[in-house]
Amino acid sequence: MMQVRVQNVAFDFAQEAKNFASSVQDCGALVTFTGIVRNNDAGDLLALEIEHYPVMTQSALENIAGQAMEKWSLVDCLIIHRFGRLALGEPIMMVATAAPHRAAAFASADFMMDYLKSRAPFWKKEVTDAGAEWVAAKDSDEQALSRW
Amino acid sequence: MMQVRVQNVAFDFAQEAKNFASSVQDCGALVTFTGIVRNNDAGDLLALEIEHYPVMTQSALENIAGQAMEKWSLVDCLIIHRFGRLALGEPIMMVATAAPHRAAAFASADFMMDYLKSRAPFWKKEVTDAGAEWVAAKDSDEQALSRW
Amino acid sequence: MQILYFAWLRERIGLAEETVASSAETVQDLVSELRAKDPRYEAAFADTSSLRVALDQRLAHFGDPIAGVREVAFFPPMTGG
Amino acid sequence: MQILYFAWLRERIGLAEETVASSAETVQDLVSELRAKDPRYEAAFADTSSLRVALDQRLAHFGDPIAGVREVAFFPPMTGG
Repeated sequence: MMQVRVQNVAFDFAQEAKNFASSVQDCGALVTFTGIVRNNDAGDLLALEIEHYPVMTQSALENIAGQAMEKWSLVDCLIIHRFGRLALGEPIMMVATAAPHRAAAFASADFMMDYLKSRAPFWKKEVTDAGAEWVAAKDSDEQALSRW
Repeated sequence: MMQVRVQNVAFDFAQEAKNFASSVQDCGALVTFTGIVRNNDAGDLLALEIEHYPVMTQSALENIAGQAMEKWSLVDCLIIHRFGRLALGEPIMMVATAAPHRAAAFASADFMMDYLKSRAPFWKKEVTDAGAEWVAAKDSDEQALSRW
Repeated sequence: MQILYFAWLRERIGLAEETVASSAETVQDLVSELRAKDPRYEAAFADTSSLRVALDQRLAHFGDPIAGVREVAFFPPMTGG
Repeated sequence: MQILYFAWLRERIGLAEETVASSAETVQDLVSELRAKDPRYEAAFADTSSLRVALDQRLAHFGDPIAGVREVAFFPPMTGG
């Protein structure tokens, strides 16, 4: 029930989705969201470096997952988030939700993503030939929280 | 680009998600929704039987997928929907969306599900020991379309 | 003109498909002709607000004209997904 | 009291972690003490509206009291997901 993993090593989101699905009972709707390292607008991204606050990360994510479980009476949910150096095309993180009906599965996954963006202690840095630059937080990400 | 499949045979949603993900380029966000045969409230469901209108189904789903592609400038999307007899716990259908950012991936998957529920020619019948009964459409499913 | 019935409509009428010669101008006119055929049709089409119609595989309205249409399908509200 | 810095704040200060003896009552008081230490701190903490703070691994506000707190972490707005 309710898994949260913070890890350096790569993961296979499809395998994780399969494991998650096989562990849930009485679930009519299953949603997964996967965030993937995408090239920047200039097209010269070499890698993404993700820093985090180890002691805090796990509990922040568990708090978000716990809120989602309760608010939408989920059957189960999962959060995986990587840190360290990630190559183009690699999964950064995923969330999965299982619920009796689709509205709860969608809304809870959306909620977890919004909170994870602005309330979990991760910081992204884009590495290019020209150097490395911290990704700026977007005002829209903070504003998205007012939806819930 | 944009796959729609209507089939009698079972599918592995995780394998389909993996294939979908590996076929897309420049995608930062990937959402999957999977609908699964769930027991009824009485707990005596033996199977679900899904009837459809073969000549119309494919084009109705392609129309929904095409609208999603255009409305959210998706990188790609996928719909798989089964018909025939399905056992408890089997996937009924799935949608997958790939977009540069998460808002588009979530909204387009949600949109496709809403349209698929009320605009694609499928009819579900619940088979129990007591007999078989057609599932009634919900007013809330029709009303959900007004969101888009 | 080919007429198709699905789900409980098919079961109540006892037929999945039939060929009908009709001079109906609209779907509603066609429904009236069908209802006159037989009590099963009359019962099945008693409340068209709980039915849907597709003309040549496209969702349509009961007031729509059917001139030139080759396939009319009647069915209950859809329950896919 | 242990103080942690993350992301660009860590880089500007040139330090990930340090132990500080402080009599500050609130986070804001602590920030004032830190700014007085060195121009790097002064620059890094120039605009606290662009910073976030956690007290013992829980997000907090700059006006919050820090009595009894063992670990204070300062960092820019988070960019996970």
